[in-house]
Amino acid sequence: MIYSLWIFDRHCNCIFDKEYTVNQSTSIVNSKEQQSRGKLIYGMVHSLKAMSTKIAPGNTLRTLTTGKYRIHALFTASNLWIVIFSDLTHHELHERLDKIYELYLKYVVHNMLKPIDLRESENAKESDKITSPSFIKAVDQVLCL
Amino acid sequence: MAEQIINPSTTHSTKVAGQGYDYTIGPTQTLPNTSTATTSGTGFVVPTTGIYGQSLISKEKQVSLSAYAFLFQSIVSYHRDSSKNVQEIERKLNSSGYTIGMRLTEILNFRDSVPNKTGLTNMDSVAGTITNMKRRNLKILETLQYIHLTVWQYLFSRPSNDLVKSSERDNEYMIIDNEPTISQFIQHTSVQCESFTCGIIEGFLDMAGFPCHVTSHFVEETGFSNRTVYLIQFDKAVVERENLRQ
Amino acid sequence: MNTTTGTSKTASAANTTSLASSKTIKQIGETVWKNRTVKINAELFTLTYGSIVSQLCQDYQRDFKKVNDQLFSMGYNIGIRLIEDFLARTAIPRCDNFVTTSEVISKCAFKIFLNITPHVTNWSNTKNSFSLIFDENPLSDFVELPMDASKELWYSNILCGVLKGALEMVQLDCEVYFVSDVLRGNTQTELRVKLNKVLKDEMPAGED
Amino acid sequence: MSLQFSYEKYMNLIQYPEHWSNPIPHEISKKVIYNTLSPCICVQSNLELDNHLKDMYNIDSISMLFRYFGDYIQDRDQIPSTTDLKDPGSVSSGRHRSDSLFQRQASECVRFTRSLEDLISIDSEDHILQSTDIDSFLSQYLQNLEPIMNENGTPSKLLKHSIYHRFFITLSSINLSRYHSFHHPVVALLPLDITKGQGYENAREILIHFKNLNNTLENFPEFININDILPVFVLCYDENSREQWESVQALTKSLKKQLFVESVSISLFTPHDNQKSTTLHSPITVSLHEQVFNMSHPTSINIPSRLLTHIYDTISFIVEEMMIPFMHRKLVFWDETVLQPRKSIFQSNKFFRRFISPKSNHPIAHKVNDPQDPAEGDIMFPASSPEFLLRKLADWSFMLSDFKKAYSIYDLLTKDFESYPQYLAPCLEYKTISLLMGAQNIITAKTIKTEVDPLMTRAIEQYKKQDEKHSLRVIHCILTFSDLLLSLSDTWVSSPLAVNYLTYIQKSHLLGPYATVIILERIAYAYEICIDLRVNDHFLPKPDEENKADESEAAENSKKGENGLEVDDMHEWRNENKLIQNNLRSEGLTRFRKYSLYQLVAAKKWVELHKRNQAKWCIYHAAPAYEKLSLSKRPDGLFHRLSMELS
Amino acid sequence: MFYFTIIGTSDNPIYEAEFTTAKNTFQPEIKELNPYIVHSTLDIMEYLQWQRQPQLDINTSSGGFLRSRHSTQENSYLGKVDSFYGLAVSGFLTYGNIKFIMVHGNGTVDDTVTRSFYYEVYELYLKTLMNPFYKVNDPISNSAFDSKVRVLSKRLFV
Repeated sequence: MIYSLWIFDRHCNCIFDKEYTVNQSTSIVNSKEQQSRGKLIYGMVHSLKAMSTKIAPGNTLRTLTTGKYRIHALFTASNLWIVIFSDLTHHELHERLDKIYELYLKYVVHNMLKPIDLRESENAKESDKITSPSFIKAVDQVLCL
Repeated sequence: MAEQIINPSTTHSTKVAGQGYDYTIGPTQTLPNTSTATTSGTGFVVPTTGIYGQSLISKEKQVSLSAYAFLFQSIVSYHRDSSKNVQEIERKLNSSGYTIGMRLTEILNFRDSVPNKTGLTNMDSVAGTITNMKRRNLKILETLQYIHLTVWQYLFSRPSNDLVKSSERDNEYMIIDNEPTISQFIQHTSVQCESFTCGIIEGFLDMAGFPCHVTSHFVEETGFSNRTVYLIQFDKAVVERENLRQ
Repeated sequence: MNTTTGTSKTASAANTTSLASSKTIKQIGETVWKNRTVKINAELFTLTYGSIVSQLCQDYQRDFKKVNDQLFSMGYNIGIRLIEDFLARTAIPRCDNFVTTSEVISKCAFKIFLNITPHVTNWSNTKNSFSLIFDENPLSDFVELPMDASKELWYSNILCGVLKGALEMVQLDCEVYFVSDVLRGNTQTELRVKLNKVLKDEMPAGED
Repeated sequence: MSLQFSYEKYMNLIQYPEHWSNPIPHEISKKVIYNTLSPCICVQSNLELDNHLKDMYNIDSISMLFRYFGDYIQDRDQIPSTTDLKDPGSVSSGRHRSDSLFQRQASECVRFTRSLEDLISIDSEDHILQSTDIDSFLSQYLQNLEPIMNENGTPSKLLKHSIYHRFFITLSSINLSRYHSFHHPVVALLPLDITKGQGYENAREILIHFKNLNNTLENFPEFININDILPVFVLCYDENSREQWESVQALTKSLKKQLFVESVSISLFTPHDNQKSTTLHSPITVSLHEQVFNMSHPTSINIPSRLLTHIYDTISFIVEEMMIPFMHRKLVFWDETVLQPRKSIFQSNKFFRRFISPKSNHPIAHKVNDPQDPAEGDIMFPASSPEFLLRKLADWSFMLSDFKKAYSIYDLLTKDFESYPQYLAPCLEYKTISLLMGAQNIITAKTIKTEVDPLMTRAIEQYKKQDEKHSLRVIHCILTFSDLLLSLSDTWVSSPLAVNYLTYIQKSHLLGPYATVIILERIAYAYEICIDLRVNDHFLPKPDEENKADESEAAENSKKGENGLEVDDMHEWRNENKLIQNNLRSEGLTRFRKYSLYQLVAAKKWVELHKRNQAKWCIYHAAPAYEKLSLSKRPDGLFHRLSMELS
Repeated sequence: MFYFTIIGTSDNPIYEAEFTTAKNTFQPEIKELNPYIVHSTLDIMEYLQWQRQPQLDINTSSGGFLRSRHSTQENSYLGKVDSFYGLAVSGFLTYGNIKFIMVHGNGTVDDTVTRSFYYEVYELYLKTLMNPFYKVNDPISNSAFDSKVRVLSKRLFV
């Protein structure tokens, strides 16, 4: 069971989040209520990431397991973060993370008519997020396989 | 010099040949310089660098599609930022493609005339190897088939998916591409970015002497959400001419 | 709490470790070009670029300085996106030093996007600026600059913008500019990359 | 003056600037050709009567007077229009009054010539037209035209046509020829002056003199048979004298009864003191020398307007009631005596023809060496020879518009004349002409190529074999052919042939500079009308309409602007590189650029000949093709230079 | 002597050159007419342009209409297409219907030589066209082009 997906940009903003429930139809995308939670998650991952690099140079955080859930993270050189929360049955989700990165490429990076840097675009609001239905649909397909 | 060359008032004989053509003046004479006229070949010093030193034969080089997609989309963005409305963006895209199509008419057909192209990619002149030029296409259908097959193959490494004649109007034809290459990353926009490809087709056909107007339309089919129909509307005169020149 | 760290199995598992060897970089570039790149006719690329440059010259009424700027800006916008494409396909991590960066640009980035490998040269003493020399340039095949442009226009200026944008995304603030161009009658085409400073990753608000 | 645009006005267009903007009349070339081949009526002189005329009207001779009434006689265009005259009678009498430019019938035109003696005295062989004569005529003619053109600024295509046809007529010899009978008189008018008391005895004397001309005249040509000329007495009297009228009546009867000659009467000497008089126009088909003379000694002849109708009626009467019936009688006779025997033996039986060549059928005895010119091979068929009779049968059929018959006889004759190029050439020429005059509608592109063109080529070949001093004959023949070709409906096929023939003339350098430019203009015309039939609704640039179109477009645009509608459309971004292709449908199916080239060359030549107005008009017509070309804007380019020089 | 032109799609010359030698030059009178002779040949070129077989079906020996002697497949090189008082005019159509027209002062068209000349010039034209700064129908002012064409012209004098 996948609980949620979080994408953070280089400005530390959450640009996409999705919460999965057992019942697909009640999944919530880019929820406003989650804003503060997103910041908490970013902070936590940021600290752990910094710590793991401090322990051993070149070392990178990949997964983090707690009692109830597991966190899977992908960090790019451009400082884009993709984070998945799952239950403990998922040990390794990096292929899916890569897939999601590819989807991000396809639907966000390569779609130049839509802004990539959500914060820098004109009239930007902190709440601006990736809204592309194709992206969401494709992400769902990756995560709910 | 024994023979005095009498120049009429109509030409500036003072202009030395080989300085480039000036259309306001007209033709210049090759100067009857005896030394160059009689000795064979090397009368003029011709700069060897530049465009005339390159081979016209395609080296079949490639670049990554994503590089192309980025370039193409910046063009779309540029036009978007400088246009008043969607129609204008599309016209500008069409016009960008148009200049390319015009060139393809000449270059693709020319290359088809060169036999055994292998080994010629470094030859700066290949015209000498041509024994006969390929026939110019005179009929609407011949030309469209050339686009459907050869031009598409050149542009996108595959033929287009279909070529259809309108059953209602005899000056309308359609080329169909299930998955248009260059606009595949562009999502959710009211701008028909395939106007660029329309421009290529339109430029190609106009240059070939088949003036037309080309527009693109999404006609989705299962599995092909971007399936595009390029509607080619020829000037009525094109059809009339074809009927006259049976 | 159980943390696992390590390398990714995807993209290029080997890439993370030793980028020091330029041979490796070259291999990555070639492998990715060969196996992980969808390609398109270079001539269409050349023609398309040509059509936009000549359009710009017309739109800006032959003010070539403005054309250079516009090309740079278009390039920048490409660069900030292209870096993601590059990283996704190569999975190369941030470089330890600017020399490695130059190698990655030359043998990997140019290879997988334009299938060319400009060579790196003219390092500054401080190793913070270098030149790329282009023996071939798919942007400028069959280009001859008009007389009035030959002193002002940097035909391939879009490349500067791309590099600038892409490097900025990996926190390298650089100046990128052309020094010479065969189209202008120079003997070679030289692009200069000069590192101003390495930027720090942004921190979430409130943390330090 | 009548506003009717008649043949005469067309030919003398130089005098009628008010008609310069008229369209080019339909089939005008055929009209002109037909006119130069119309029946000849010679007017014998009568010294007493001529003196009387001189005193009364200041006219040199009655022959001269009739000359002014020749050509398309049914036009009657010299009669003032009804509104001017207010005489209902003249309307009813003009029953044939139809615009000759649009119709053609047998007997529509005749040519009046000098007396037979005069005609014979000008030995046709000695009096060969030289190209220099023509050129000096043209030079003068065009010189006179220049000031008139100055006053009438708008270039007239019609005038250029008229000049060309004037030139064509000048080239058409009216001298007696041994090779055909077109200029041989059909009727001889024998005038008598009743007012001076001339009566039966004088008439008898005159007739005898006329009938005996072949014996009395030393050089009477053998190819003329005096019996093939119909004598008609013309009795000139004073209407006011009852006495004279009665003697005219009596004389008419006695002449018919005793001398078997018909008469007509003209009240030529009725005093018309207070009557309106009319100035006669210039006659059209006169010899070059007369034209030159007339130009240098302009004379205007005035006669009372009432007399005009009378003379026209008389001429119509002569033609319709006497000449045509006479010709028909002769035709029937020759047909029975000469043509039918030929046909029955040889034409219908190919088996015979194979063994008996025409030569053996007509023994050499028929041919007589011309005593004047004993050169070998200079052959003459006398008037009575079957060959010449057949020729005459064909010519007269032609004059009566029976082109089909004429054609078949010429065809027959070409075999007889096989070895006599002097005879063969004109025979082939007229075979072609009658084919094109008669069968225009059934001529297809294929027949033009397979029949007409080879026939023309053969005729020209035969002419070329002849002595160089006759070179103008070739030119005349070629001009006739090209004019007929240009009259065909499928000009796409026929014009190029015409151009070829005209180009041949240019290349042969037989004409002087003036004539040469006129031919250039003719070539231009041939190209102008060279359009594929299927696209003849096409659009070609025209000097006048172009500006108008621009204006109306501008007006339309401003209108849109005012309405506040579609203003945006005007500023809409457009693809500047989009190729504009006009006339796509007719592309390559016209020869408008060729036309312009020849206009340009003609303009250049006119400038060299100091005929600025001629040149100006050519440039005017060349302009639509060149104006928008960048090359014609070159300051030292030919077009620009000429335009500047002439403006 | 030869007068060579490239004519754009709106009848405009985009390149002109005279090839002459000391002994062979155009008479001044012809020289100034050459552009107009070529312009008039466009009528014939446009006719041939759309013919299935690029020949004039009117077979004549002189004057404005001369048919091409070639019945081969090719419809780019048209051979002798026109003549004007002793001058011969040859023509070539590119795939984009740009017209190459040449006035041959000697009155004859040597097909082998002329054809190869046109092919070579076409290649040079294409290289010009591929330059993005060159627009269809622009005059070709490039001096390298001019020089190259003049070098090629030497073969016409053989």
